[in-house]
Amino acid sequence: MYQKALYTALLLLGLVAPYAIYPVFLMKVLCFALFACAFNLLLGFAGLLSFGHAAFFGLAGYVCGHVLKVWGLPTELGLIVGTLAAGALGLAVGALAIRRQGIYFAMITLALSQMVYFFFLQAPFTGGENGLQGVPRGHFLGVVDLRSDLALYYVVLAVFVAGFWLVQRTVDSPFGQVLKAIRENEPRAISLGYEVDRYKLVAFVLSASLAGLAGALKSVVLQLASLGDAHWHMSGEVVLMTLLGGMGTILGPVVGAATVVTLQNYLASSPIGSYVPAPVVLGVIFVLCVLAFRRGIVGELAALVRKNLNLG
Amino acid sequence: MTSAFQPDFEQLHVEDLHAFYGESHILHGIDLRVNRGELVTLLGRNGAGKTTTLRAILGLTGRRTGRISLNGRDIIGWPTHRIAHLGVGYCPEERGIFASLSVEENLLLPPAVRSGGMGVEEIYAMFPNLAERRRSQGTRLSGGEQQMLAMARILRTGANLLLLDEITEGLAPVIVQKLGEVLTALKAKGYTVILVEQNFRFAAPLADRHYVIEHGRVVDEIARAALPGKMDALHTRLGV
Amino acid sequence: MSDDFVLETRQLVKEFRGFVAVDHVDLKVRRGHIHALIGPNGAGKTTVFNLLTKFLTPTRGQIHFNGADITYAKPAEIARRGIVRSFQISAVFPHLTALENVRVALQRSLGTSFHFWRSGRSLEVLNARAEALLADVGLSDYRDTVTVEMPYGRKRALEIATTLALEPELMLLDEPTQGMGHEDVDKVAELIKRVSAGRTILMVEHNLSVVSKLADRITVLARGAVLAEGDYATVSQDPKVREAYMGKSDDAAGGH
Amino acid sequence: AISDDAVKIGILTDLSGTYSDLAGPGVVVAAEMAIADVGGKVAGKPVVLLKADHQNKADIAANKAREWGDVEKVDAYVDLVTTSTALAVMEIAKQNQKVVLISGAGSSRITNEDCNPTTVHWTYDTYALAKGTGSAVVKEGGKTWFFLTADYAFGQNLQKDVAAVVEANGGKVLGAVKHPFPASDFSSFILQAQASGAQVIGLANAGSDTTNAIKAANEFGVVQGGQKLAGLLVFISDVHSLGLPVAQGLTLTTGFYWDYDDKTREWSKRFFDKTGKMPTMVQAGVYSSLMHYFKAIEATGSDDGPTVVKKMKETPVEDFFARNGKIREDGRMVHDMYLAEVKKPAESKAPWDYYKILRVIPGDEAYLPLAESKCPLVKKS
Amino acid sequence: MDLFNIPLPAILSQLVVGLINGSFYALLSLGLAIIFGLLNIINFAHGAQYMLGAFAAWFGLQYLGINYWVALLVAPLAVGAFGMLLERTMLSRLYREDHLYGLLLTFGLALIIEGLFVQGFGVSGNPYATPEALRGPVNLGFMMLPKYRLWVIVVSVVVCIACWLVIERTKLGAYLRAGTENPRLLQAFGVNVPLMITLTYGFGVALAALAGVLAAPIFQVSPKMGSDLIIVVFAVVVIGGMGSILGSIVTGLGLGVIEGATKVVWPEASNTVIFVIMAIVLLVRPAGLFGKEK
Ligand SMILES: Nc1ncnc2c1ncn2[C@@H]1O[C@H](COP(=O)(O)OP(=O)(O)OP(=O)(O)O)[C@@H](O)[C@H]1O
Ligand SMILES: Nc1ncnc2c1ncn2[C@@H]1O[C@H](COP(=O)(O)OP(=O)(O)OP(=O)(O)O)[C@@H](O)[C@H]1O
Ligand SMILES: [Mg+2]
Ligand SMILES: [Mg+2]
Repeated sequence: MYQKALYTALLLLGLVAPYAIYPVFLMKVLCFALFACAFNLLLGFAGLLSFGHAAFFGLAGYVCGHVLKVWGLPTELGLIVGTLAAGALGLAVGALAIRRQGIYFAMITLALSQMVYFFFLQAPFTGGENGLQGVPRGHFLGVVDLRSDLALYYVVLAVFVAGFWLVQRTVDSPFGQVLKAIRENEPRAISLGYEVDRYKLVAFVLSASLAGLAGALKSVVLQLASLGDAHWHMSGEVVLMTLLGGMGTILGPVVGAATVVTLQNYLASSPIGSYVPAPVVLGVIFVLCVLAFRRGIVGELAALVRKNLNLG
Repeated sequence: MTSAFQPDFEQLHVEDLHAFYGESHILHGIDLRVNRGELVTLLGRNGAGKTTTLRAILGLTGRRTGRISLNGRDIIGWPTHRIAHLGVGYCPEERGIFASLSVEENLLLPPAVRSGGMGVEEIYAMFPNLAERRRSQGTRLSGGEQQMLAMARILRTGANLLLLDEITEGLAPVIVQKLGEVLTALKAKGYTVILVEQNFRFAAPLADRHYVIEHGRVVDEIARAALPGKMDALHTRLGV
Repeated sequence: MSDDFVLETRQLVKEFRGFVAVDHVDLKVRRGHIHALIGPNGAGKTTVFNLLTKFLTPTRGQIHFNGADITYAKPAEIARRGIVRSFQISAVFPHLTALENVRVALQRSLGTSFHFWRSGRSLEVLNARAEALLADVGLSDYRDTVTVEMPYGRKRALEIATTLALEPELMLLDEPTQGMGHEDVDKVAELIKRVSAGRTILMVEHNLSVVSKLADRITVLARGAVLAEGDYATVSQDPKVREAYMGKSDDAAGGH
Repeated sequence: AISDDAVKIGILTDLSGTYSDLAGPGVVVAAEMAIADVGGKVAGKPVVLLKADHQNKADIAANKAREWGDVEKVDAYVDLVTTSTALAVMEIAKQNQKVVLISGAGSSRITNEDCNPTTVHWTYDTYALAKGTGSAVVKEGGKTWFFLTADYAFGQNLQKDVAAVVEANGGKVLGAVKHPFPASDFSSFILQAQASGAQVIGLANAGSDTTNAIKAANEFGVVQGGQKLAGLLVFISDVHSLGLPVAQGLTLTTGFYWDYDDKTREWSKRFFDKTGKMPTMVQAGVYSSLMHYFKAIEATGSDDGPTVVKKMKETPVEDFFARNGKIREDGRMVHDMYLAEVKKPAESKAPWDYYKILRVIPGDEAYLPLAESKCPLVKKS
Repeated sequence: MDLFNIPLPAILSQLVVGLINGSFYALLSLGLAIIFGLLNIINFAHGAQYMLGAFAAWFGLQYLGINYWVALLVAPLAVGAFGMLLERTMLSRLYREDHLYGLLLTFGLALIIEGLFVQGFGVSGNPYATPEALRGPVNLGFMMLPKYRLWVIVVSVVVCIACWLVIERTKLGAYLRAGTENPRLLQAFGVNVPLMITLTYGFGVALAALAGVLAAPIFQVSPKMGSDLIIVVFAVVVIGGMGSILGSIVTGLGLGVIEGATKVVWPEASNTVIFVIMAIVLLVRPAGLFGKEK
């Protein structure tokens, strides 16, 4: 009940936001929010910490950019192809990484994504360190001219809502139930006849694809795809967003992404930024999150609300 | 109150002990006293708090309150390793044999906490199986041998208060009998033992006194002499 | 192979770096029996279980289930064929409710387990069956209790309900009463008796009173090999078994 | 007319990353000096300075540039250290006709195939560096070359450009090894370079790759072995951090050296007083480009991008930084470049006394001739 | 004899050079493995601590007149002490939590440390002169190897072997291994485990710092020197088998050599070769070459 009202309110907010806030900034937030949601699907609900999600985000950006710029195909095709490419890479990386658990899994994804990064650096179609510049925004479904920030904003919002809904649905689905069981007690799930590796792999591919969708969207919004998106620092950032917002909560990644992007934007040009470099601020937030509020912003708020309800 | 069995020295005195695992309150005021050379058992159903009592004495639970006096010293605030050095040996429920150590390394691992522990040769004489397999990896031993090893390694340290948790668990009857003989021998040497047991038939002939624990409290204390008269009560409490 | 035997191992061997843990074991489990596997510690009982459920791969020998060779099948496949194992340590999904625990086991039959786009409500069709299973093991009152909060004995019962949900032809129980108080031991023994109707059970158990009460047939392992086989009366009179396992004392059968 | 009554300058640079020593805070200081030197006002309107750290990420640069353009109404983007950020910002500037004054980024693409009407490339480019170092070294007898090339677009372009120059001047390229980017240990590559027997080892890389390669060369006795090192993109900040004992003998091309004459010394002294470091060519270039930009606004009374750039192109550039400078139609500011050799420790008389200027390379010789340009703005007759 | 048209002496000298890099990998992954063993934490700050070691040496020389030989001892001690401070104040609060939090915390610490050093010292770094006694080359017959590089190999091999012997053969090592498996129980036997953990972390960090001091004369002493290295070292540890001391040493040296060989045959791939090997090892032996399956 409450939830429905909350989501409706948030959606309304999303619809009017571009009239108050700079739309390109909002779009960037939405892209990262989707990225973090995709990541959270894996960490928060399947218990797998991937430290290499930037590879999917970055790959889809390149592929989408290439499809739009070089092949000149319509925007929606670019998004789809980018997403599929990320999914395919997710299949390859996932198949290797799910052979180990916990910290091992994290390190393997990190190392593999670093390999992908080096590939991007040298591959011809990425434009190397110069990135893929001047990606055209094109027309959506052939009619909506996306050169207008506002038009693009609503498309991005729609894609985000769809992605967000899919994550929600997945968590709640029969598949999500099995994932939860695997996370709780893996040997038992095996003994019940579940081939857990396949479930993990599907979750991984799903998460990679959605991360890819976010990356493709970002390359349309900012009209470029660059190496930074594939670097492991980006993987670290998405972990931070999820952790800060509250992992395993539905809205946490969105809140976390909005906070981090805002903060980065602010630090890049504020006077504080010139005394305290951005990485230091991010690092401090990391440390505080881990030491002081592990549940993240949304998690802490939810706990607060629960406490008040219990008292009242 | 002095014990009828060993009036000379009160080794352990636990008063109003509360213990927690995180938020959950497990022990609700345990009172125990054990004299030097006594063997007492803690009886109770699953989840009554027997293991937790042993762990709380050693400071292995989360938060705990109350008073624990060991050899006359109040140790409630002490870190675990200092408590051990007062002469406590602990044989945990899950045995805790170290996989990365050989049998002999496992045996030699616990530092001596008091003088007067048994020598290695003495121990090998007591458990010939261990001598045989001293070079193999700790966890490759069979369950029974692991149990023997868990016992043996605390005998070496000179600890004279032994906290033993379900040492007959999952053992074949032959080995249970063997362990009974070991405990009798130890008692004769003046060791103090707190024994947690589900296997009442094993514990009854060995023990001087029994404490019955329920929901984190001591609900009954039965001396050996009083046991026959209390069998019915025990039966309803424990299903023995 | 005769239809009478659900499970048959032929010359099963498991070596760990030269150490023979299971030594040419021929185990035949008759359909409908409760078959107990006993033996001294380190005899290889758990290893045999691990071989049967594919947590370990045999060094040599074969395993046949309903006439089919399953020696190299994967763990999940074994489960789908109808062999389900319960664990020595209580195996539940701690943060799911009792109902959800059972439903996870039932869910596989729907064939929608990979459907991440489908609503969770589609699972509610299983509720009736799950409730029936909970009732079978006397857990109706715990339907919506999160499993961590359940007492130990109830968890054991829940685990058995979950196992039953898979409608196994062959249930493997590894020390089902280990670490239980006397009262719970009796309850679980009763439960096993009750659910054995229409299926086969193979169990490892040190509690001889349970074994004597339940088992139709007993195989005694020692040092990896079969030492004796037969019903309780036969086996418990065997001097070799008495020496290797039960010991001298007469009331050993009491166990606990 | 001046839009929204202020001239807004947006510095996008690397304030905290790999290039923050050669650009970074020093660029901000240079810009502040320029603004102070025009009294904080141009054409009667205040000059407002915005700055942001683009962290060498194209998307951050693009995002900031777009936001500055749309929300803050910035009139000119300044510096841009890596080619990726420069290209990204140029793309946005093209859409809303803002001025881009590039100093830090080096790719010759900026005024070649990717040229754009409101972008001016001020300080140097890879072509000029290649040309300067390549031709001069060959002329001095360094006929055979071996390259250590960073395996990414920048390094490969640099190698290609230099190789062409070397061969055009009668030299010969014996081989090249592509090293991964970034690499920390260069001993293996140095061994290969030594084994090649080439007279000159060209370092087609930048930043920490270059400094680590020079260190390894020093350790393995490359110079003692009779080979010469040619740095293809070396800034004075790199030489400073290496120290003369290691860097001595290195040949390089630069667009500016603080100790060239009285004018350079005077300005650099002021810069030094504020930062404690002598300026790199990038930092000096930012000051110079801004002053020229202000002059054009003053002259036209407008801060409209195309108008100002047109004026800038019409006006010759002549200040402490640029000798014989002019901005061509492709946006290239052509000025004299210098071939320098790093002094031996014994030759250095004072702190920061690092270079011997071997030769002045006239602008028209240093930069890509318009005739060869692929820039669409260049009217081919 | 030629291989791929490359003369044998050239190959040999490349392998020697590879061994030098391998020495760094071995030292770093050894520290990482020791820390992981006892604390179950992936020390993401390892690269930053390596950098701190190099900076400590540079700092000592620049401002305190501490020469290389003293720095070799003092810098690891100082950085190790700093590590212990981190362990006491931060890491020690995480032992009850999921191990992933340790990774995230140290990741944050690495960002902070590196960021502050960039702010304070710039990125281009500073030179550190090779100590007088180790200047100049040694003639190995097939190549002239700088003395200093030989010294690096010797130090790292000696340190690695000493660590391995201590851990596998001594009582202290037995405590470490037991503490790795079940610290609570070890403490119940009377071992001061919290102190042991602090010292172990300090020791692992000191090893990183030692590698940093060794690296100072070879590379520029710069704030970013450890940030990419750490990922390669992670891969080394995964290949060797997490927590395996011997594995990390042997794999570290071995991969250095393989990487060295790649630099000759196919230099562009030398950054990726370790990751490719990692992928292959994972396919064939998921637990790593020396790791034990759980
Ligand atoms: N680590 C823990 N965290 C939270 N609760 C715990 C923990 N360990 C035990 N408990 C709870 O504490 C209670 C007492 O457990 P304890 O192990 O002391 O019982 P016990 O009497 O030894 O039972 P058993 O015969 O099964 O060993 C139980 O309800 C158990 O669920
Ligand atoms: N992974 C292994 N590596 C080496 N030896 C092993 C391994 N697993 C088991 N063993 C050995 O195999 C033998 C049989 O072990 P198993 O666990 O099957 O005994 P068990 O009959 O189940 O005993 P218990 O009654 O104690 O559970 C033991 O001697 C044990 O040391
Ligand atoms: Mg217990
Ligand atoms: Mg204006």
